[in-house]
Amino acid sequence: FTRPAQSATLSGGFDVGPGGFQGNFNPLAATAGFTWLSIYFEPLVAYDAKLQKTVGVLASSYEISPDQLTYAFKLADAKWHDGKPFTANDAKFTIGLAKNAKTGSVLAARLSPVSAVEAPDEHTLVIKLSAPSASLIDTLTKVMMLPEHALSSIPADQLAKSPWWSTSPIGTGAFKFTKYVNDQYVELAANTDYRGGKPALEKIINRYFADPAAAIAALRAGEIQFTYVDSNDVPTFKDDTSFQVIEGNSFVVNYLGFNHESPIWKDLRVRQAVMHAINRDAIIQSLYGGAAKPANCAYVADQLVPKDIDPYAYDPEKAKALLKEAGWDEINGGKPITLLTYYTTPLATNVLAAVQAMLAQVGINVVPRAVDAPTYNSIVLKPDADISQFQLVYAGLQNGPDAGSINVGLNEKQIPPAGPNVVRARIPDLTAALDTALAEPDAAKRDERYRQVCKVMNSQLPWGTLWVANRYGVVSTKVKDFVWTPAPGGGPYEADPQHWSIAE
Amino acid sequence: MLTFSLRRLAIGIGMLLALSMLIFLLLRLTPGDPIDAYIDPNIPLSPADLAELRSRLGLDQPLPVQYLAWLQQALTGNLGYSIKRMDQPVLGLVLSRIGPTILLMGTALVISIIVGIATGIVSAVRRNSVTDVSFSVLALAGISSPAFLSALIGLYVFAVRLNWMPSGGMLTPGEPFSVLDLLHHLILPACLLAVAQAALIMRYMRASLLEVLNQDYVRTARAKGVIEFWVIVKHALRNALLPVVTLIGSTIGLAIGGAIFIESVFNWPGMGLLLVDSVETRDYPVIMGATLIIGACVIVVNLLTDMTYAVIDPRIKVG
Amino acid sequence: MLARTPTRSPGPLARALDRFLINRAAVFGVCLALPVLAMILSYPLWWTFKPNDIDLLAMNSGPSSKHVFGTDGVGRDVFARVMEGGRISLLVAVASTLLSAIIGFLFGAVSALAGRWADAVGMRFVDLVMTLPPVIFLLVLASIAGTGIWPTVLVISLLSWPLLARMVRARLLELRERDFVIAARGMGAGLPHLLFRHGLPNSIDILVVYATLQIANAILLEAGLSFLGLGIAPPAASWGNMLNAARSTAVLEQYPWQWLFPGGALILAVLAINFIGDGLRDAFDPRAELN
Amino acid sequence: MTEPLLSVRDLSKHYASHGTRLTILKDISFDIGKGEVVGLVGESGSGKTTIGRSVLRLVEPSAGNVRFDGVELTGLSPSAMRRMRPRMQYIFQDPFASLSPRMTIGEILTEGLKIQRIGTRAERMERARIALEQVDLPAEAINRYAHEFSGGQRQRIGIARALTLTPELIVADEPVSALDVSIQAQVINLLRDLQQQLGLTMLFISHDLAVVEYICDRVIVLYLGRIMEIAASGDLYARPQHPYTRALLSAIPSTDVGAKRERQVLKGEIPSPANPPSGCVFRTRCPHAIEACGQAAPELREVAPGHFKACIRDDIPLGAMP
Amino acid sequence: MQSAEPVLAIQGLKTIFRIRGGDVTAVNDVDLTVGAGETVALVGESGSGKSVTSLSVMRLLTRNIGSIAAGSIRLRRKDGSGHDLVTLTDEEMRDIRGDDIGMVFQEPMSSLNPVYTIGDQIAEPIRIHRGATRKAAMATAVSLLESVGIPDAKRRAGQYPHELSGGMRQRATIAMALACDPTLLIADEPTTALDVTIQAQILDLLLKLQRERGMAILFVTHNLGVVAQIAHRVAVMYTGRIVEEGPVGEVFSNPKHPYTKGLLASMPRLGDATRMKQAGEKLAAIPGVVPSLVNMPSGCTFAPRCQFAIEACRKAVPALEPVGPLHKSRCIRWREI
Ligand SMILES: Nc1ncnc2c1ncn2[C@@H]1O[C@H](COP(=O)(O)OP(=O)(O)OP(=O)(O)O)[C@@H](O)[C@H]1O
Ligand SMILES: Nc1ncnc2c1ncn2[C@@H]1O[C@H](COP(=O)(O)OP(=O)(O)OP(=O)(O)O)[C@@H](O)[C@H]1O
Ligand SMILES: [Mg+2]
Ligand SMILES: [Mg+2]
Repeated sequence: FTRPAQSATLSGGFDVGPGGFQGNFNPLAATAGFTWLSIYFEPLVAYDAKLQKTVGVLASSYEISPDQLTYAFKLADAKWHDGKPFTANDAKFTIGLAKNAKTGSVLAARLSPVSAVEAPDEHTLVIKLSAPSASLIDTLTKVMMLPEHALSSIPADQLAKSPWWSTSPIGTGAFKFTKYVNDQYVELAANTDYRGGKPALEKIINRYFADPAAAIAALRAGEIQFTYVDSNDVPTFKDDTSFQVIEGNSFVVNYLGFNHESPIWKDLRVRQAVMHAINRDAIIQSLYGGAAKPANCAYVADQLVPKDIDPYAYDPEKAKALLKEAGWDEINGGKPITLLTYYTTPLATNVLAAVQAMLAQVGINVVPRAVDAPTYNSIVLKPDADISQFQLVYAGLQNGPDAGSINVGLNEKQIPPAGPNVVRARIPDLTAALDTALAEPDAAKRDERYRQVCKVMNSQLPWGTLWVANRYGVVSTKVKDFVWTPAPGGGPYEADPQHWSIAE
Repeated sequence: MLTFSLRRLAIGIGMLLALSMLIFLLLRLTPGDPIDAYIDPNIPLSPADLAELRSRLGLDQPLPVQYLAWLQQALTGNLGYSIKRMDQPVLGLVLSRIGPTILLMGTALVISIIVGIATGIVSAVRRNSVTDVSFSVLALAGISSPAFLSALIGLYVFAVRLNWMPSGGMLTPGEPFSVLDLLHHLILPACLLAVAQAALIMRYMRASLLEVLNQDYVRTARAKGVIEFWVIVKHALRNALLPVVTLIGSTIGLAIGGAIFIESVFNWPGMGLLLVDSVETRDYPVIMGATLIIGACVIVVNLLTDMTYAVIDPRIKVG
Repeated sequence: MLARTPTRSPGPLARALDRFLINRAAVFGVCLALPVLAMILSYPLWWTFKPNDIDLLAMNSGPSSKHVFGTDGVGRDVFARVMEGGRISLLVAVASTLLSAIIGFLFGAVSALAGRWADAVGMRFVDLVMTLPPVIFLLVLASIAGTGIWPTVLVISLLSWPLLARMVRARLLELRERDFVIAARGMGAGLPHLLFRHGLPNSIDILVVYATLQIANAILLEAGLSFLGLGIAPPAASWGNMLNAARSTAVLEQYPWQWLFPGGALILAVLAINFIGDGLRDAFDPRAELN
Repeated sequence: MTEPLLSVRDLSKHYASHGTRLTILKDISFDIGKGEVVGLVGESGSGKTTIGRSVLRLVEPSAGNVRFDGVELTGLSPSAMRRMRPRMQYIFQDPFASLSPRMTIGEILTEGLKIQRIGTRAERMERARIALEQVDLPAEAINRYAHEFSGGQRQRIGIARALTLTPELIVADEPVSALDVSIQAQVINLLRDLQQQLGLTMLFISHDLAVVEYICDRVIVLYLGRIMEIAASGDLYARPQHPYTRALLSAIPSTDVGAKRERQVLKGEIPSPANPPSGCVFRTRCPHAIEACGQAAPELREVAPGHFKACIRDDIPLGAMP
Repeated sequence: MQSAEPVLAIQGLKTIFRIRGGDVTAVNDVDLTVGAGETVALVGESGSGKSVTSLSVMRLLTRNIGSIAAGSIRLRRKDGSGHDLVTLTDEEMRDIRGDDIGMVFQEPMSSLNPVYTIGDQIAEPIRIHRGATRKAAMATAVSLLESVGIPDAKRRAGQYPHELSGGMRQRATIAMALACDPTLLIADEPTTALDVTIQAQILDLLLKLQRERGMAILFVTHNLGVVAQIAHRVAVMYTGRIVEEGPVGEVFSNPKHPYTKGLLASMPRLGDATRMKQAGEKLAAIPGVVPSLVNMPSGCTFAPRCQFAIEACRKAVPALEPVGPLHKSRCIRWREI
């Protein structure tokens, strides 16, 4: 067999990422995978490739009224893949769908502040809010514009079931959807009319891999040119000149969540002892190969972390002393504490083994229990959850690019069933700090507010924050001008796929 | 024959009904429901949204009501929609997986039948020879290796290191369909899958042939002056095949459920993968649909096995 | 007048043992299995490392005189883990085999001996369980039962018993018509008597062979479950979950000792048990009873 | 005659097989007096074993009833039946299959006592020893397994087992047909001695007419599940009335080389119980069959004192064998 | 009746089996001849070596467990040539099997292949040895079935063994053995599994076929009555050796070996049994059991059960001595019997 030449085709495992849902073509229902979806669909706005600021995509510019209640978007002169023009009505239609839970939209709740959407003319879209929302723009980055002319005939509650998504979706992006081969791959072809210029590649193919090892095998065999990899697979490529490793911040803080309803964590000193007992530097150096940063609150971005917070240095003696002070023997004795997690990767397994061993040294006896995501959710989200099943969790929550996203995991108002504050943190200071930060209309002042959140977290320890790990992609050096960022939730960001190219 | 088929059909339908009830019950006993699988802690859904989603899926109804609703739909041939991939009807999803599964299993089965029967015959005829012992040891080694390990090693050796075979998938993406391409993708997983199966068939074949070679009618054949080759191939083999057919029948039944390890390592879009995936996401309709379709296949395969018996052995009357 | 010399007579089991001992492969299996078993059981007495002691400074180091099998991704001693994994894998295998043998025997025996209705209902149920695709059954059961030794034992048992039930039933259906059982019925024997005085001794060959082969199977099943993230949860060691490390390409390629040793131990153990099982099968062959 | 020990009336047995109904036994009636030995002869598949087992309710009869010592066995509750069982025992044809290979002779011999909860362990062992003595086997046999014994010895053990429960009725199902010629005589002698010593009542099933003649007082001839003839054994062998009995007798090869008897070879084979011939079931092979034989099943009628036959023709002279 | 050269002449045949713990001799020093048109019966108890003798003639003992250790087996083939079967190659032997020697086995059910039709199985030796076409062989098979007395032979030829009754099956195996018109027919207990009425049919058939075809028959049985009915000569085997041999009439009326005598006496005779019963006579049983091959008594193997045994009997195996013109006995005290 000779391998057919694929000069102008880029294949990759794009949609294999953290939490990536394979084979989900409906952006309204997508909780991840936007890196891929945004190659053929486009949102109004997106982050830049460094995830630091938002830039317009289908909106050439936008303005926010001083009261933070009106957002006016100037729309770009774009065309759908079928040649019809993209208009403000399409945008209005799309936001309508995204706001409507009946469509299966996962964004409905986050768009709830939107009170009205208007399309005064073809190129202007006005969104009115009932109350200021700091995260509206962040949410809008995930709202992929959909063609009204193709979808308006489908009733909202039938939309999710429509075969349109996997057979003939049309967007405005640099590539057009051509075909989906059942759980094998999706193929996109260049959209030669793309307003940003004719794409350099002829085709982009996203292949699905069930097993990470298979993706790596395909990459090394030259069948694909790019894939996301786990950090412990990175060394395999480090010295290989035909591949380039792309490293980026995951924005996901990994933490040990103390179940605040469990009496054993009531005493702050116990929580502090946990922090002091874990040698995070050693774990980062050895298990992560240095590819993580210790986190002493949920944030890692420099501008959000105050300088004077407690670094909780590794100090088992101090931990023991703290436990003794708190009377740990009386609190829990030697009984094993279940450490519940939904991470099942080999890396997480090793990390938990290390954490278990370290905690054991100071006399805290934990036993990791890894379950699949639905089981985890069903345990922790149950309103009347059984404390004994998850006295401690090992989990992760993203804290960027919108720093406010951490709110749901810590705000007292988000305790299940209201939201995903699974550790049931009831820390008034923290709730107040988060509320203040979220309500801060002034973007410039917001960082300061978040620093305050960080401070409270650091001192009160609703979570035992551990670190923020890096994420990796590996791309063939034949691929040029390729932009990939390990964005939380799978993007989207400004990736300019029309510029991607591949050398012979 | 007709009444036999009809009776088996009736039993089969009863079986499927019981099967659907059992799996329905089991599913509700598993922790977590589709919505739990759907939730991403980073994209919080409001309780109202969750309730809305649950009620749209009927998950808030009492169990018997849910089951009956499902059954009523299923009886009209509508197995519902996948929860995870809402745009995909279950029936289509499952049917689209059955093809690749049958292709992979069928190829593996053909390989294993040929290899297993041939080596089994040689082993039995040369009983206790070096050939026999080495075949038997190899077979045992094949049976003793965990499938996922051999899959990973096979992948690593043949796809990554030697680069002889593609690393997975069923077709080269972006290329027009070609049978050669399909075969190229098929051969490695099929062979890996065939190893354990061939080993098992070999051992059954050997035992059964040894038994048959002791039968009186084999002696009769020799007493007629039949040459040894035909004694084995014509007189012994056909009789010795019965237990092997049973074995093959029962493993086909099991295999339709998928070889999860091979499928997941080689990314073969078969039933096994679909099932793992749908259990992980608690995609109830898909699990129910897949169970039913697989169950139906198993029942059909059992029927075919019985009919094969009748072809091989005229003593067994179907009817 | 007696056919043989009047010394102490060997019973059926003794004769089976006799036949077993002349089977070279089977004896080889025993010779392979016994030392491994002894090592696994006694290793804490003579081995310096504990299976769960981590040493982040010595992780991923290859076999050396200190760590004869090298260390794993968190610096645990692979040898100690292989030994500990053997304990757990064997415990799971033996316990699940026992459990499934009990369920399978009772189910099959009662079906065969307790009359037409019991048989019809029992066998339909067995059919049902066997029609249930094993993958689904495995996954669903495992997610209901959870991970850990006992849930794994339960899952493996529930998956395995129907086969035995069928074999026992087939044997006892035939036994039921045998003259000595009819004689017992003619003397007034009830179900418990038939079950335990005739059914059990006359299924002992099936049970023993099933048990050995099922132990081998269960070890493999446990490994498979661990591969799917079910089964024995880390950091507890089992051969299956140690092998699971080979999923990571880096481990597969660069730290082969981390999977070669547990894999080797597993294959060796399963092979030895299969050899033994084969020997037992031949030793218990009913045709051998005739002469 | 006084009240017979065993009385069988209109016993019938059907099996359903693949949707067709097999009539294995039809309207079998006979009595066995106390201390009497009755022979049951017939070709393979004629239903001898089925009768023997129905009598002990090891097979449930489809119709008819069996009285034992005045007690109606058919319809007895399982526990009442269990109490009756020691009084009637069965001896099997195959000395290899009838002894459990996994029990010692001691266990085999005490099994019945144990089931019936009779005696202590020691008493039971004692009883087993006595039984062994009764069948001329050495006492040390008690700790051995059946496979160590020859066929004849095993058959003795089978007889001993039946004796442990001190039964009144014994059904012996071809007890010697699996044995070698030189051993048969030993076992026949033993059975006859025991029967006489213990005053046993016996239903003796066999297809060897010479053995039956030697051991039985009366003989029942069976064909395709129907009784053809019943007579005292001397009478039957001297003056067989039914054409089938005659054919059967003439088919037996004799060792008297000189006197080549006139033999009658029956044509054809025993019909299938799935579709038996109408009327007299023997008529398809009967050299004397006439049209009337196909009309109705012939009654079993007394043609001489104590001699019954089921044949409508009385006009076949004794020597008339074509 | 006997032609000058016998069809089969066995001399000094010794057949051994390799079993765990050494070799056992199943057949020892057997001499036997069968002439054309003659029926010789081989009688003896189970395990006495009758089948092993007949399998030795066919050279059908499984190679690794049983083999001919000594002796010769001379066969006169159809073309008149003589061969020692012991020295033939496998291919040569295969030519003879089914062609010059036909064999009928005891169990008519298990000796027919259940998955092929009767016709196919009968036609097979014709196709092998005569090179006949399938169709021609089938036609011959049908006529063979007719000649063994199966009505509606054409239909029967298309049926499978399980669709036939025991008697018909045995007829079919006889047809199969006769397919190539063998000079020697070996029948190993062909009627033991059958009912008396069917047995009579089969015996009649064999007698008729022999009259028509003139073949030699080696008839293995343990039923003395059958011997009396069908055989010209009889050889009585005990523990692998022939202990008495001679014309049937002479052996039965005037047995010269205590074993033969015992056998004849231990069977109740039809018609005589009533008298014995009334007289309270017991059957004359031979005491004891047949010794097992691995544990053979020295000297005359029958001595432990023999009422005539003297010290000398236990010393050496007696020779097969002539006790009459055609009558031989392996007993040193034959004169006293
Ligand atoms: N369970 C059964 N189901 C169907 N048919 C049966 C069953 N048991 C016996 N039969 C049939 O009943 C008939 C009589 O059987 P039975 O064993 O009583 O005959 P028999 O006279 O004892 O024969 P034999 O001399 O061979 O022992 C046979 O045709 C047999 O096939
Ligand atoms: N394959 C074998 N291995 C070992 N011993 C054997 C084998 N076949 C036969 N024998 C022994 O050889 C002796 C003669 O057996 P053979 O079959 O010739 O007896 P038989 O006279 O035909 O008896 P039957 O009347 O039971 O058919 C027996 O003692 C038997 O145990
Ligand atoms: Mg019978
Ligand atoms: Mg024989």
